[in-house]
Amino acid sequence: MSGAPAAARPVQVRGTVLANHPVGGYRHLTLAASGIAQGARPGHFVALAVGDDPSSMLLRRSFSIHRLGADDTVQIIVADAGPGTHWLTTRRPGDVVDVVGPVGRPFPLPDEPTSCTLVGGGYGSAPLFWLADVLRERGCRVDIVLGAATAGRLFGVDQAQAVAESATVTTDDGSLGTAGRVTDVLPEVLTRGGTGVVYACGPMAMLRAVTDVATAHGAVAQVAVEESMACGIGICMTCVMPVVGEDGVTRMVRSCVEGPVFRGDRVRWDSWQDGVGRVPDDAVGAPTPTTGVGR
Amino acid sequence: MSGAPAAARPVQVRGTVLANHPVGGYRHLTLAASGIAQGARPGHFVALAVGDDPSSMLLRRSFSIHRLGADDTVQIIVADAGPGTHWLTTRRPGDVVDVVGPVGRPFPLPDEPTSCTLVGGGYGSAPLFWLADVLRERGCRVDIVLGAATAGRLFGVDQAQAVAESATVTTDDGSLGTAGRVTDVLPEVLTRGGTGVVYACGPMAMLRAVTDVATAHGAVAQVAVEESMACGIGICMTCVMPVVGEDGVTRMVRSCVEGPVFRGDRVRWDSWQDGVGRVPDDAVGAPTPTTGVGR
Amino acid sequence: MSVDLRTDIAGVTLPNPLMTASGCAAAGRELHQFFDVADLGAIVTKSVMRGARSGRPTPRMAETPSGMLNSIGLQGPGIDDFIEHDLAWLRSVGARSVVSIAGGDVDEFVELATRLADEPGVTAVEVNISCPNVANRGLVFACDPRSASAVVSAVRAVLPPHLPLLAKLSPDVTDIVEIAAACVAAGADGLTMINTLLGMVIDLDRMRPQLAGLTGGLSGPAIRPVAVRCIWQVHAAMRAGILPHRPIVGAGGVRTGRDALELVLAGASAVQVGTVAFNDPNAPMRVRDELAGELDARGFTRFTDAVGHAHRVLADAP
Amino acid sequence: MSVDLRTDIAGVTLPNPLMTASGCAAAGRELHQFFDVADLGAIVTKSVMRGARSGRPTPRMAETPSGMLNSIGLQGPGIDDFIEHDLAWLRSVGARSVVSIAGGDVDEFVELATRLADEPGVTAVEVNISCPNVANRGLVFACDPRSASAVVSAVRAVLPPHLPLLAKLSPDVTDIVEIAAACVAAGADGLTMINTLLGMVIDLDRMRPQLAGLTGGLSGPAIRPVAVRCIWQVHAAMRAGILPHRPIVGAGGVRTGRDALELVLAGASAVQVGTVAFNDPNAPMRVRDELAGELDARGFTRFTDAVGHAHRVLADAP
Ligand SMILES: Cc1cc2nc3c(=O)[nH]c(=O)nc-3n(C[C@H](O)[C@H](O)[C@H](O)COP(=O)(O)OP(=O)(O)OC[C@H]3O[C@@H](n4cnc5c(N)ncnc54)[C@H](O)[C@@H]3O)c2cc1C
Ligand SMILES: Cc1cc2nc3c(=O)[nH]c(=O)nc-3n(C[C@H](O)[C@H](O)[C@H](O)COP(=O)(O)OP(=O)(O)OC[C@H]3O[C@@H](n4cnc5c(N)ncnc54)[C@H](O)[C@@H]3O)c2cc1C
Ligand SMILES: Cc1cc2nc3c(=O)[nH]c(=O)nc-3n(C[C@H](O)[C@H](O)[C@H](O)COP(=O)(O)O)c2cc1C
Ligand SMILES: Cc1cc2nc3c(=O)[nH]c(=O)nc-3n(C[C@H](O)[C@H](O)[C@H](O)COP(=O)(O)O)c2cc1C
Ligand code: FES
Ligand code: FES
Repeated sequence: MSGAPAAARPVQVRGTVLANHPVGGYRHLTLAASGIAQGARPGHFVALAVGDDPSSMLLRRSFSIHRLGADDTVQIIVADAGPGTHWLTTRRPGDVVDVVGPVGRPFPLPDEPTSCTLVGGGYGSAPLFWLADVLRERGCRVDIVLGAATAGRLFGVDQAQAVAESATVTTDDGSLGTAGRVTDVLPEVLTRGGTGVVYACGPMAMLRAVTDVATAHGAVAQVAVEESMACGIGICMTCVMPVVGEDGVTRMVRSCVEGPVFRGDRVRWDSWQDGVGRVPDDAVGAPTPTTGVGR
Repeated sequence: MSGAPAAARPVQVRGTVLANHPVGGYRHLTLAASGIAQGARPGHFVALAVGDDPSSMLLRRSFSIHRLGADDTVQIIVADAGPGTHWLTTRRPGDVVDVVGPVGRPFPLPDEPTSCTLVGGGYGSAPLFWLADVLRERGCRVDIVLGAATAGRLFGVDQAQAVAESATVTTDDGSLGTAGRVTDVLPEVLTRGGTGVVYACGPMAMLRAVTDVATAHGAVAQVAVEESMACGIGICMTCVMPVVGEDGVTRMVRSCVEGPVFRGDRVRWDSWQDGVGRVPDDAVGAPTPTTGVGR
Repeated sequence: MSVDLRTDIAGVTLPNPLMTASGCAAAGRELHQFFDVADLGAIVTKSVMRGARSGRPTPRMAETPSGMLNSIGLQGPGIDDFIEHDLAWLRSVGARSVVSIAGGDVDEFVELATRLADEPGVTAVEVNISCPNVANRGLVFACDPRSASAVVSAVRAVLPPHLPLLAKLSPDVTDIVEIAAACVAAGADGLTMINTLLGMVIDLDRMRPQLAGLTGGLSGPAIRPVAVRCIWQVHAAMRAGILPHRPIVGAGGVRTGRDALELVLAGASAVQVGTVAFNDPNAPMRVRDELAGELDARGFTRFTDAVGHAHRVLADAP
Repeated sequence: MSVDLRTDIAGVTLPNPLMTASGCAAAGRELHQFFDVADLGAIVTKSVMRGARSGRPTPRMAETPSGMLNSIGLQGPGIDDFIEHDLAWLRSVGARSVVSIAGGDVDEFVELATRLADEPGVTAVEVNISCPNVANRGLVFACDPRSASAVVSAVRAVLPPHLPLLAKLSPDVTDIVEIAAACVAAGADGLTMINTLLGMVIDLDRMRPQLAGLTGGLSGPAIRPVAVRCIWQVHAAMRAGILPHRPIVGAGGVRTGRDALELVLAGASAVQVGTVAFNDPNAPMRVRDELAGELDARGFTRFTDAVGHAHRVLADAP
């Protein structure tokens, strides 16, 4: 793993919905969108425009690429979370969706065979199975841990079982697998597999906890974060978070293009409280008592 | 014809698209919308909400009821004129459309058998064939004149031929029927049929010209007007036009609930210029040099 | 679910906080075809002036993204006809009426208020000061603290003490707290905000302003963030003691119970539904019920506990 | 179709009137992946301040009906880093750069302008006076004619004469013509309008303002009618001789060529695409081409003939 991979060069295309199937509590959408697939790597995402023209919803919605299919198709897993995702989950084959992608920096891959554990929370598991394939092609051992609040919010248990050395499932309510959090089972999985790298995707709180466990086990955590994004391509500055650079300096970096994958131990996890962020005092350009903050 | 009929009492229902077929340059939509049909008469219209939730288009779009079908269905003819109608013309069977109707005052019917000529401009002919049926049930002679800019903008030539004593067609470009305007052929039709009442629906300029011809022939014109409407139910005051009342006094009346059908000779046609209206000086409450106009 | 929806507007208890917005419900008759207008907190009637008014020529409206422009020009029957027909009808169906009045000068406002002072069935008077002051180059009263205050104090003087006066503010000002403070100092018992924002649409076919009146008022969900901000600022100023506490009646882009809750958490003691009634005539009642559901889902048992709650959450934040 | 799209901004000729809006295109690099930024009239860069700034904490945005709120807090690298990297890159790809500057006091503005005065590749300087004046209780410069004028005249004094100064106005004022006149009197060569409207969204889960910075700027198609109105008012005032003629750069909710044409007919000599670039990164170029088509369809052979045309249509109306 030699530094973060370069950011993708995205294109904008009119995608066409080829299929829209339910999978557990989610929808599995397949889009024909030429030009996205080349250059796409696990961890990249696509940013979709939502709503019928003229839509009242201006901002793009981001989705991890689940898998690429033949003929320039892109697959995503969508949770019906609000009006934009609701619109997406109700698209029918033939409908047009504007797609920008691939965006962001993908998961960095180990230079040589390494034991890897992949941790997905809810739909956060969407990009992990493709990642698992790629890792296994490189001779890596892959263990997978999937967690969710309840069984219906798990995604890809079958795929995990098919692709991984071991697949462990947790649900908060115990409706499937071990009752509890992914971090309850993670130490054992890391020990068992002799894990060197943990890849994780899911809610921020989970990523933080996974990072802690990985670090405690001497493993590197690579986490794909999810900050509110307006543009998805690096021009709006809404998606920033405090991350420590190679030089040890904390900067407010754009998670869309400088992420979404960051080394977990570089993220300043202490900067969120009740959903509101904080700019660490030692971040570059942090406000001082004499400099105000403009609009 | 004993005064204007009472305004309908509208209901609001979630309609379901049953069918959406092309007819010439228009779309023929059939909506299942229970409660609209009872109380609906020729000349009534429906006001539809447009756009997917949450729609950026707030205002309702109005459409004459073309015909009622069995089982509480309502048929309308829609021209793809802008974003709202575009959304409607692209609805598919099963899609939901919010419908308010029936709205407005319908065409007043003669108390005894009378010879009637029905004039439709473009999609303005939509409500006329149902009207023709009702008039014929009452023993009236019905002649129909349909006009449009070009053949593709005519609606219902076949229906006119089926239902009327005579059906005359004009197009501005001569692509079907007589080259010219409906008013070029109207005098002859009125004379031939001994017309007592002219019913017309179409663009404002046509309604004015038809009124002039009818009046010159001693016939009463009943015209269904089309002013920009925001609500369609009488609460916004955007759709007003100057109309002379029974008492000879001009008032700015709401064309949605006090119309859309007015006696042609009651409409102050001189009040429009280049698409902008004017409040006649003798209208009730017209601005005087000392009263301003508020926002 | 049993949320106590009652709210208090300057001493008057309403069964629930939902109102129509002035000019968006006429005098209630048409909406009564869709729901019983007596079930709303109140019907706010279209601003009425002294005499009958034809209003502006057409076009009077333009649709805009998530909103609309209107320039009706205060068309109406005049106060006598209004009292005889509209107010009487509202009374006959048991509705609570907030009567909105508008004038070209202070005298007209005073005359209107005097006519209403002894009328039965008036729940409150809303003073629409977002209309041009004939004496002051047509500058809108609500854009100048002195003019606003002159109207409010003159109207307050002729209304009976028990009848609340709501001053309706325009957002088109540099400092809405200054105007709010002027109105409260002049005797306003409550503040309604916001009125429309001044806007324009150009008709691209005729290549001139689409409205006959050139500019018009922008309303609808598009302006909701401005309404929330204005309510927040004025409520915050009240909490800070910059002006005394008065109930705020929120208006601006409310489409759903969630939208209404936004205004309430920002500081509104009642909520008006305006433009959205054009989209959905049942909206005022629907929003009432949705608001009750949203309150319940958040554990509120009384509507009044939610008023301004976001200020408390923020104050308690670490 | 061959419409001459050239436009003149205070003596500088641009090949076409389309620009990005400050803060909605960073410094052009990301959009250059989608189209050649040198093909636009100009790239307007994110407002830069003296030093590096982290900006505000997150959440920094909220989606609103047909718009959004943002509260970025002028995050940026500071002027030195900006000149070394961003401006140099823009120059390297042949783009025309309008550099937006922001300051907490007049001195900071002057220092920024001084640094830019001799830099090659600066097409114009846009002075973002919609930021809080540290010395004046944080009141935004653009909300007070004196503060606005102080910044503009100080910046004008240090810029070379050939370099146009665009003053960027806020719509959050009672009288935008007054501010425009103050800026022009202070030496502004052109006016950019509008900046965002102050707004707020309440997060209904956390029941507090959604933005970490509480209020934010409202932008997008929702505010277009306000932009058209402001441009109309200021252009009309110029035609009426209330202030001298200066080019207006329009901004606010432009999504399509039709929207751009609205701003142009109202009086804009150039048009910025802001928020809509988040929806469609190709929007600035798309709008350029759509605008050419709309002009052609109306018989215009030169873009400049359409500037303010609606005022002429109205003046000629019977
Ligand atoms: C890099 C990345 C990858 C993602 N991958 C997936 C995925 O594979 N499957 C999936 O179902 N969801 C994924 N999400 C989350 C998804 O983008 C949000 O659920 C979606 O934007 C919500 O839109 P909405 O209109 O339904 O909700 P609303 O809450 O109405 O959205 C309002 C606004 O907030 C933004 N927003 C809201 N929630 C989020 C969020 N969690 N992340 C970023 N922006 C948000 C939206 O973009 C929009 O601008 C991903 C997010 C990011 C940033
Ligand atoms: C009583 C009545 C009956 C009608 N019957 C029919 C019919 O049977 N078939 C048909 O195709 N059309 C009919 N129309 C016209 C139809 O309502 C408009 O074409 C439609 O509203 C345009 O909407 P849009 O979004 O496509 O266009 P846009 O121009 O984008 O509409 C913008 C706004 O202007 C209003 N508007 C625009 N044009 C008109 C218009 N001509 N009349 C009223 N409001 C308008 C819309 O309601 C909307 O609020 C009728 C109109 C009225 C008033
Ligand atoms: C067509 C129309 C007419 C209006 N007339 C009045 C009026 O007469 N008096 C008034 O105080 N406000 C009037 N308003 C403003 C509304 O009462 C309300 O303050 C504003 O529209 C914002 O709320 P909304 O977004 O819910 O519509 C009118 C608004 C519209 C859309
Ligand atoms: C995310 C974001 C950041 C912005 N940053 C700036 C800025 O730094 N300086 C500035 O003058 N305007 C800034 N603006 C305002 C825009 O330049 C523009 O004036 C406004 O958004 C209206 O145009 P629009 O509706 O096309 O976005 C910003 C707007 C947005 C949405
Ligand atoms: S989402 Fe716009 S910069 Fe990251
Ligand atoms: S359309 Fe609203 S009153 Fe007629």
